[in-house]
Amino acid sequence: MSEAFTKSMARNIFFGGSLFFFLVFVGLTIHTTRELPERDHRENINEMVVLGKKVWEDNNCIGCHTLLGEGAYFAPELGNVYTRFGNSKEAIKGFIMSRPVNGIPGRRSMPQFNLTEEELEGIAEFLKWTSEVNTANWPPNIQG
Amino acid sequence: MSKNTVLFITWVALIILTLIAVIVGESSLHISSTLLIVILVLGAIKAQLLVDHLMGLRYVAGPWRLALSLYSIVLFLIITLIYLLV
Amino acid sequence: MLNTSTKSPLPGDVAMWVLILAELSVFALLFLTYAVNRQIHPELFFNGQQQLHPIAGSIITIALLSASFFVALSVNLFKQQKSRRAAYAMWTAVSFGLVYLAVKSWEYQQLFDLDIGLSTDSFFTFYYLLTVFHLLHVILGLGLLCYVASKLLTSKWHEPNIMESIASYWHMVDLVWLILFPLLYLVH
Amino acid sequence: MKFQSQAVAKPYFIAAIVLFIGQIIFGLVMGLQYVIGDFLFPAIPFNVARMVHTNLLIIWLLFGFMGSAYYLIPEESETELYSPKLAIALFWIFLAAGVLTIIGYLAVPYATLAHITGNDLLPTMGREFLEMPTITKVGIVIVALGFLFNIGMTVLKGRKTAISMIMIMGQVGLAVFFLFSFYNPENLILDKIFWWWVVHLWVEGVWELIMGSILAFVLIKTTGVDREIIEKWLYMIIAMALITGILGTGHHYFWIGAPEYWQLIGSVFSAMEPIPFFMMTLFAFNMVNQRRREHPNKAAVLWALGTAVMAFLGAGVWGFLHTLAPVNYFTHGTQITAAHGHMAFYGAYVMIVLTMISYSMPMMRGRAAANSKASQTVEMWSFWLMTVAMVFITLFLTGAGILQIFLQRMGDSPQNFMVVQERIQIFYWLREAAGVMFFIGLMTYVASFFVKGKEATLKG
Repeated sequence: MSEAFTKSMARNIFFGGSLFFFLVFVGLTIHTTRELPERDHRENINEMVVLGKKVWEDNNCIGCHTLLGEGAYFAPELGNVYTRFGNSKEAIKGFIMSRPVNGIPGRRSMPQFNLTEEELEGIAEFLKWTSEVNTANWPPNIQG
Repeated sequence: MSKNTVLFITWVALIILTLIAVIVGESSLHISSTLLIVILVLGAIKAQLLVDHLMGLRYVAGPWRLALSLYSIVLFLIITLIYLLV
Repeated sequence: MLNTSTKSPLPGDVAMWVLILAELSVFALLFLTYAVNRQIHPELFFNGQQQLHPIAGSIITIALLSASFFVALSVNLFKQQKSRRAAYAMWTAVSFGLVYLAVKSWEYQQLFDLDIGLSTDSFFTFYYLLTVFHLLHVILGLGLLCYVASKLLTSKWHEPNIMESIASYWHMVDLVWLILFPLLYLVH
Repeated sequence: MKFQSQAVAKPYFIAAIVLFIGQIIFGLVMGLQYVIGDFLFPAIPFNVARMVHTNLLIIWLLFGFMGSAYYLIPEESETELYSPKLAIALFWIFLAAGVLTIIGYLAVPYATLAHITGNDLLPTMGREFLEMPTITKVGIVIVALGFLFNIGMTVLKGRKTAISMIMIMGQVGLAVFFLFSFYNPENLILDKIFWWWVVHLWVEGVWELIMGSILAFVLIKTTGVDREIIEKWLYMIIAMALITGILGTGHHYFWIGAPEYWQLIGSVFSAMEPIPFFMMTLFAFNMVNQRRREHPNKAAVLWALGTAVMAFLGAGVWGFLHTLAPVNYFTHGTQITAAHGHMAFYGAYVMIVLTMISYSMPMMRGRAAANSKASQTVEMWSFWLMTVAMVFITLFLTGAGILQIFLQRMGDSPQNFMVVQERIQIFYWLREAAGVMFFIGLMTYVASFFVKGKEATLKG
C-alpha cells in the first residue's frame, strides 16, 4: 500500500474545496434573493408591518415563541397565528392586551407588554404578513 | 499491447457503447423495461471501462478498484430497482 | 488472471481520492433522489425530458470521454518522460472540454428561451442542480488541466503526484456524467 | 509552558468557567419554568432567562476560544505573544461588555434596554442568539479586531504551522460572519436568510476550524505523534467540514420562504455533515492509539477523545436525525431541535474548550505537565457526570419531541400547542433532573481545580 498522502495536497483540497462550495453557495443565495419577491409578497410590507417587526424585536418575542419554526419552544408557533385566530387582527390584539400582569398561577403565561394601540396594530399586521409568506405549506397543520 | 493502445481501444469502445445507448434510447418514446435495463447495463459497462482503464485502477492494490466499480454498479442497480418496482 | 501482474500504487494522492469519494456520494444521493421523484411524478418528468436534446447530450458524452482519453494518454506520456507530447495531449483534452462547454451552454440557452428556470418544476430543479453542479466541477477541472498543460510545456516540471491527482479528479467528473447522461436524457 | 505570555490565557479560562456556571444556573431556572409555569414570573420571565442562558453560552465559548488561541499560538509560532498587555485590556473590555449586557437583560425590561442603548439608530436586537444591544455588538467587533491583530502579529513574526494558520482562519471567519448580525432588513425572510450566515456558518463552518486546530494541538502535545500526520488529517477533516457545511446551510432554508430547491440541496449536503465528525473520531482514537509517549495528563486525553465522540453523536447523529426535508417538515420547531442543539453545542464546543483548559491549566498554575492523580480523578468524574447528564437531557428532549410531533403534528385531530406541552410534562421533569446532575458534574469540575496532591510524573 504505497499510496501518497501529502499535506500539501490536503491543504489544496481544503482551500479549493471550501472556496468552490462557498462560491456555489453565494451564487445560490443571489438566485434566492431574486426569486424571493414573489414568495414573500414584499409588496405588502407597509410601514405598519415594519413597525410590527420592530415591536416584535424590541420585546424579544422570539425568547418564548417560534416564528416559522425558529426561536424558543416555550410558547406556540406564531408564523400562522393569524390564520389560527380566524384571520382576525382583533383577536391577536385582544389576546396581547388581555395578558394578566402577574400571570396565571401554576401555568406558563405571557407577560403584559403594555403596548400602545399603534404597536398592537403593527404587531398584528406583521403577523398577518408573515402568515402569507409561501413557506412550502409549512407548518403541517393549523396548530403550528 | 502497450498501455497507449489499451487506452485507445477503451476510448473507441466507450464511444461505440454511447452511440448504441443513444440509438436504443431514441428508438421509442416510452422506454420499455427491457430497453431500460439495456441502457443502464450499457452505462455500467462504460463506467467499469472508465474506472479500469482511464482511471487506471485495473491493477491497483487496495480496495480502490472495488470501491469505484461497486459505486457505479450498485447505483445503476438501485436505480433500475426503483424504476421497475416503485 | 493469466499474468500475475504486480500491483501498482494508487494513481494520485489519497487526499484527492477522499474528495472524489465525497463528490461521488453527493452525486449518488442526488441521483437516487432523482429516481425516487421520477416515480412520484412520472408524467412531469417525461414532459421535462421531452424538452431536452439527446443528440446534444451524446455529443457532450463523447466530448467528455475523449477528454478523459487524452488526459489518460497525457499521464502515460508523462510517465514515459515525453513531457512535450504529454502537454499536447493535455491541451487536446482541454479543447474537448471546451466543446462540452459550448454544447452545454447551447442547451441552457434553448431552455432559457423557453423560460425554463431552476424553480419551473421539480424535474428542472433536478436537471439544473445536477447539470450545473456537474458543469462547475468540469470548469474547475479544466482550470486544473490548463495548469498542468502549461506546466508541462514550460519548465522541467515533474510532479507525478499532482499530475495523477488532477487526472483522477477529471475522470471522476467524467464518471458522474456517464451516470447522469442515461438517467436524464435516455431513460424516458 | 514554553512562553510566559501564554499565561494570558488563564484569566480567559477562569472567566469562561464562571460564565459557564452562570449559564447552567439559568438553564436550571428555565428547566423549572417548563414544569412550573409561573416560577419567578414576572420578575424573570422565560425569555429573559433564555437570553441569559444562550448569550452566556456564546460569551463563555468566545472566552474559551480566545484563551485557547492565546495559549496555542505562541507555542505554535515559537515566539512570545505580540502584546500580552493588549490581550489583558481586551479581556476586561469583553468581560465588562458581557456582564453589563447580562445585567441589562435582568435589570430592565428588554424594550427599555433597547430604548436606553439606542437600538433605534441601528436596530439589531430581538433576534435569537443576537439579543445583545447594538453597542455590545460593536464592542464585540472591537475586541475581535484587537484579538486578531494580536495573534496575527504573533504568527507573522514566528513559525507558521498548519495548526496556527487554521486557528487564525477560524477566528477571522468568526469575526467576518459576525458582521452579518448588523444586517437586519425590514423583510423578515431576508433577515432570517442572512441570520443563518451568522449562526450556521459559525457552528457548522468556521467554529469547526477552531475546534479542529485545538484538538490537533492537544493531540500533538499529549500523544507525541508526528506533526505531519496530524496536520494532514486536520486538513482533510476541515476540508470535509466546509465542503459539506457551507451548502449544508440549506437545511435551514426549508420552511422560511426560500425557494424549494433548497430542500434538495440542504438535505443532500447536510446528510453528509456527520462525515467530518466521524473522521474526527477516527482521527482522535488513531492518534491516541499510535501515541509515542504516556502523557501524565490523562484527563486531557479523556476530554479530547470525549469531544470527538460527543461531537459526532450530538452534531452528527442527532443532526442527521432531523436534517432531511421530509423528516424536518414534522420536527422543525419542536423539542427535537432543542435536543440536537444541547448535545451538539456541548459535545462539539463546550467539550473542546474544556479539553484545552484541562490540558493547559496545570502548566499555567506552575506544574510541569499535569495535576495530581487525585485531582485528575475528580476531573474525570466531572467528565462522566456532565457527559452522561447531557446524554440524558438529549434523550429526554428527544422523547418529548417525538411525543410532541405525534400529538401536535400528526393524525387528523392534532392538538393545541399548550395542551401538548401539558401532555409531555414528564419528559421536562426528567430533563430538569438531568440538568441538576449536569450542574453537580460542573461543580465537581470546579472542585477538581482545588484538589491538592503530588503532581503526576512524566513517564516515558
